[in-house]
Amino acid sequence: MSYVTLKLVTIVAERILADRLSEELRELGARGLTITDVTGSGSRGVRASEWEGANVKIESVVSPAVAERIMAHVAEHYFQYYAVIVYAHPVDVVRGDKYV
Amino acid sequence: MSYVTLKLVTIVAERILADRLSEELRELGARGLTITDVTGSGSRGVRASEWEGANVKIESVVSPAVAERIMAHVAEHYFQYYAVIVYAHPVDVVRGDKYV
Amino acid sequence: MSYVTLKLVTIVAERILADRLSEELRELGARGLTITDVTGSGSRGVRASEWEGANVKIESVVSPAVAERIMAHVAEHYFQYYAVIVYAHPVDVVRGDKYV
Amino acid sequence: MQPLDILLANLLSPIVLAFVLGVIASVVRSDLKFPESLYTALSIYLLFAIGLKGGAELSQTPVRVFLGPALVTVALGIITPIIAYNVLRRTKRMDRANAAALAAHYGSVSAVTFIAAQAFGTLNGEPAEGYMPALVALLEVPAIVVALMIAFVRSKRAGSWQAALHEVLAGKSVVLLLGGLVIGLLAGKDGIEPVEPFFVSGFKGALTLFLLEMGMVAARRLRDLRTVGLYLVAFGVLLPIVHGALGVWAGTWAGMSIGGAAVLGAMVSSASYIAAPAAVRIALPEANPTYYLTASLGITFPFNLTLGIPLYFAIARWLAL
Amino acid sequence: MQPLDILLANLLSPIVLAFVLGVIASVVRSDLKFPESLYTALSIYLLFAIGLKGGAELSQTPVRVFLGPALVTVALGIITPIIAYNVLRRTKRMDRANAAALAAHYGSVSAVTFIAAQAFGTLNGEPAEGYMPALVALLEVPAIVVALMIAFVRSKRAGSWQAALHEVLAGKSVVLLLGGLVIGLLAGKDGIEPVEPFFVSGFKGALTLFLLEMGMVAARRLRDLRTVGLYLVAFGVLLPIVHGALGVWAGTWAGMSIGGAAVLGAMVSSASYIAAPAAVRIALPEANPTYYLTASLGITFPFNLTLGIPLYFAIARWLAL
Amino acid sequence: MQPLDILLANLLSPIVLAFVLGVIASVVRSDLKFPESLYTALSIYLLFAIGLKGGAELSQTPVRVFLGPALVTVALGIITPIIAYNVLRRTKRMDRANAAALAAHYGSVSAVTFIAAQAFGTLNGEPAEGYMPALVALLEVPAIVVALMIAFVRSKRAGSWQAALHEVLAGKSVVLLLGGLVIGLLAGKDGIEPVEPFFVSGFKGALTLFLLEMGMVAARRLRDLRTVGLYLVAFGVLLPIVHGALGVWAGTWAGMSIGGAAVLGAMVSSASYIAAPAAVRIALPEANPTYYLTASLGITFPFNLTLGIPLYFAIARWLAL
Ligand SMILES: Nc1ncnc2c1ncn2[C@@H]1O[C@H](COP(=O)(O)O)[C@@H](O)[C@H]1O
Ligand SMILES: Nc1ncnc2c1ncn2[C@@H]1O[C@H](COP(=O)(O)O)[C@@H](O)[C@H]1O
Ligand SMILES: Nc1ncnc2c1ncn2[C@@H]1O[C@H](COP(=O)(O)O)[C@@H](O)[C@H]1O
Ligand code: NA
Ligand code: NA
Ligand code: NA
Repeated sequence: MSYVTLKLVTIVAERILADRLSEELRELGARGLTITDVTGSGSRGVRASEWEGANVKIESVVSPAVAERIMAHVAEHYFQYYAVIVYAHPVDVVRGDKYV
Repeated sequence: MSYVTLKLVTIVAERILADRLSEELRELGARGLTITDVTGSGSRGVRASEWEGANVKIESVVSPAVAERIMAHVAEHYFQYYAVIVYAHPVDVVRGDKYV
Repeated sequence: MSYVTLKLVTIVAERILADRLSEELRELGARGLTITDVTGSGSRGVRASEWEGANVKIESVVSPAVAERIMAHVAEHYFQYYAVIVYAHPVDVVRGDKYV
Repeated sequence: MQPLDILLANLLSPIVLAFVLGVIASVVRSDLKFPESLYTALSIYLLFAIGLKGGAELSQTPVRVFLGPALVTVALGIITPIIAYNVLRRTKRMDRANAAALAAHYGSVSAVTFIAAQAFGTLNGEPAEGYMPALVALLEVPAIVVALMIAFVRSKRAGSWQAALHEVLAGKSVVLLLGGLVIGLLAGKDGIEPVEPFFVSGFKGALTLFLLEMGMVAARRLRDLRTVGLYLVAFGVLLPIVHGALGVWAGTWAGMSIGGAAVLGAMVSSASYIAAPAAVRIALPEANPTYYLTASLGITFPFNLTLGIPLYFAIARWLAL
Repeated sequence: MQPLDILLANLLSPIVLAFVLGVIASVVRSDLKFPESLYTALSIYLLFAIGLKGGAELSQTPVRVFLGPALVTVALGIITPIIAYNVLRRTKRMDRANAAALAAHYGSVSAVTFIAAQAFGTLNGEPAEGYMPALVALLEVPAIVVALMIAFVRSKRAGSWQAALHEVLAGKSVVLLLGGLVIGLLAGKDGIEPVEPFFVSGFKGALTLFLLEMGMVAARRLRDLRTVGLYLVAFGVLLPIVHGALGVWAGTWAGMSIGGAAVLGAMVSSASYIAAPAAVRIALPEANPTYYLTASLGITFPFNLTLGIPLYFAIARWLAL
Repeated sequence: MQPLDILLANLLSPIVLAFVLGVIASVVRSDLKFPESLYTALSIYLLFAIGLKGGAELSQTPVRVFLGPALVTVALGIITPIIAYNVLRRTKRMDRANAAALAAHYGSVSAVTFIAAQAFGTLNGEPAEGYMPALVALLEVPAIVVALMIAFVRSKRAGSWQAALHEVLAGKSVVLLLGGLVIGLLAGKDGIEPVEPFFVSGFKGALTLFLLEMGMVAARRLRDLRTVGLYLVAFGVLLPIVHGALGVWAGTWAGMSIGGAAVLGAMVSSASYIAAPAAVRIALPEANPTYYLTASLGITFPFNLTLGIPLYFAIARWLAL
């Protein structure tokens, strides 16, 4: 079996940003994404219900270059005012050429 | 503390396949798995409600050999007709001998 | 863009432990965490509904030292009697100094 | 009432308007979103409630009255998928898998269309027979089996025939509808009285909420219209009319009332979107879900809800002359 | 009605049939699945509604009428876990942790069994006293405390005693039941009138849906029967009969009506599966959940729902002769 | 009834008591937790039901009767955010973004406060006009637009003005409230009759459950009180009184009944926590959510629910002398 090593970028952010982030990721080159409803806590306090605004986790398998772009984009546009964390790590993907 | 380095295999697939995949993973040697309801989008369009068929994420910590088997199995049986992605990366597991 | 390489510790445990684990993680040095409702199966059987007690997945991006402490803590206090798995892997984090 | 008044009354009923509101919400990209578990809860409630009421009514229906309509319904469940398959293959527009998939959907029945038709009849003074839900249960399964049989007989398939059969028979819509029916039958009209405020009085309101959600889903489906093309739009409007007329005629022939025959027509004309998609996805994974979901949810369902149902009632009234 | 007719009437009531349907759905491996939030929503609704109705009734009950039954109930909540613990230890089948865990479950009460018993009484013309939900609240907590005390006194434990106590007292079933009770008490019968259509009329129907889910859960539990062994099956049937008879007798002795004493018997015989499991998992993590969940959900609950409840009514009628 | 009796009757109504229970559950750290989808389902139901009833009533209201109150309401929706903004800026306690954010919340309306006020009126024999829900829809949007305009005119902002406008207009509360209203209007009183058991009879009970959840949320907010400081507490109590009195007076002036003017006062005094937070988070991300959520949910809402509503009724009665 042949794998391609790509990057899995994970963003956890306020749920209100979900649609906007999804669209922007696509524009930045992501070919697909997986979304999970999550709750959490961090420097901006507890985010655990629709009242406080829960969080969403967006994961996307992308090429290292796209990963770089996504992380820079999120840092630039969302770090200042929104509850958000972003990180990445390499994963071995089957049929990996589909995602670059 | 002593760790064992194993593989975390992640499959995101149509929810309708959840039970079948779980069973097959067990047959292929997975000792346990964790399942999350997710939504997503990819080459087969948006999968974000029960109408369209949402997705499920199946994660399993397994030995590298089992990881290899699982990924080959999924690629062979599901890639052609179903919405599915599969990838793996190494993780350090406490009490890791339990999972191989 | 400058990253810091930290550890993402993942704990999957009985949902009844969610609050207790969150608090203990914070005491052990975690600056934030992300929580997902999950189901699963493992050596302690199927955990897939509120009746059986479903699971929760707690993820935290922390320094390697804190990761070490968390994993040791979970192993010592929860492995014997509770359904739980814990593992970790390195991730590249933007604005990473925030989490150590 | 004049035909046009009746049509208007239908279009201004809360359930149709709720559907339209759902479409609008989706078109203006509202953040209104039904949690998945609300949709599931409502569908569990509606299917079980239909069965329960139908079973309680059936417990008071003599077998001889029920037998004719029952046989006719099963016959329609066998004939309509064959019609649908042949139409699609002979016009050379769909390969075997997709034709069989669509046949399974158009042979089976949409529970919501059934309820809407029933409500329409009650409102217009032409109520259907109380045992109708039993016919829904009878109509649901055969078509899916027939359509999959056609597909599997004609060529080797990627999916699993047995898994699909299990998916239909043990599927949630059959379990809830049939289960509710048997419970209603065993408990009888008196027996279900304590649960009536929940399952009977609340029914139409819950249905209204459900249609709001369906409007949003149907609108999302409409975005795929370009992909599926004009052919499928025509198919999704014309075949239901043919099936509907057939159903009305057969119901009348079996001695059903105007309301009963019209509701049977609506059932026969409707396309399944709960039982069929699940079974087809497993048995015919190579069929494209965009085709069958868009046709049944995006085209046929709205057509029946707005224009089809009044039409089948008009046909039934005309046949009864 | 003759005893057998009554038994049959019970078995054919929608709530029992819904439970059976749930078991069947699970056995045929149907894809029917209640979303977790539907289960949670229903249990919130049911517990709060029981409390509310009970509180409103209690507001019209003189203290002197309520006092006897209340004291008797608390006494039963203390005695029954001791009985259960001793049975399990003396037959040498369970270690301390597991015996105490089971004792906590069998001393406490299952709200659904209570409701089913109440409904049974109403249907058969022997309604229980209106203040019964207050007794449920009184019966829920003591047994868990007693059982955990036994466990902690006898040996050093892995779990935390205080955390467990908090888990019971601030647990959702106590908060909802007791909270609803106090609200009903303060608002009074007139005060809760505006919310009656929701909390009172809808109650039995919501319960029916809940039992459908419980049937599916109980059936999954039954798969563990082999693990738990015949001993636990016998325990799960015989102890409830003993506890139930004790409860009926004590209720009668305290001057309760036939219906009231029988419902009290059903409550005492029942095993908790909301409050107790949560507290026990925290206080006695070394106890095996398979034992106490299978016994209370898979054995005792179905037994009481089908045969136990009519039996306790029969005993109550016989004691009243 | 005497004023104090009325106050007490309000405090002992199930909806207020349910709110208090929620606060207690949170304070004792109960594990009671509403699944997110239950909260969402309830809010969808409540908003749609308010609209539906209001629309059906409106269909029977002559335009000339409705016009005055409607204009007055829109005027209040424009004036109150300006008042709020100026109070906050002139007392020099909030920067522009935070002042505008709070102004958007206090100019808009809380649907639950509206319902509670309406229920209070009905119980005390001073029902409000049936068309009130139409006023809620009219009051919801303007304030948010005005407040964001102030913010965007005064300085360059981080957020997007268009995105925020879309968020309000296509937001779920406007879609459900306005959508329900139009459906009720088109279907008319007769048309919505079949769905009344679900949307009308069940309403107060569903509201009670919703308030239980709101109590838990408000209590969590209270933990942030120290962060927001005494100034915001005073603001969250005094401004509603001013706005409320203004609303009652304007309503009376427009010819509304005592109940109608008082309910309008409660609406005007209330602070939004569904439509406004979503729009503000997008348009003014630099404003601190802790301020506006704590003020509207933790301070103003409980104040209005317990003391404010009776106060506005007292003012209305006094103005009508
Ligand atoms: N160290 C962390 N590990 C995992 N998730 C985190 C961490 N810090 C923050 N998060 C997630 O990111 C969200 C926003 O973080 P913050 O902006 O720090 O409030 C939180 O609500 C968490 O869901
Ligand atoms: N690049 C990606 N990154 C993360 N998840 C993906 C990606 N591509 C696909 N997925 C997930 O896998 C599912 C099936 O993908 P596909 O077969 O490409 O439609 C999607 O619905 C997503 O949930
Ligand atoms: N090998 C595994 N891979 C992924 N998740 C696992 C694995 N083993 C256990 N888990 C998760 O951890 C929970 C507790 O495991 P256990 O204590 O083995 O029953 C399970 O219910 C699963 O959610
Ligand atoms: Na059909
Ligand atoms: Na008991
Ligand atoms: Na206001």
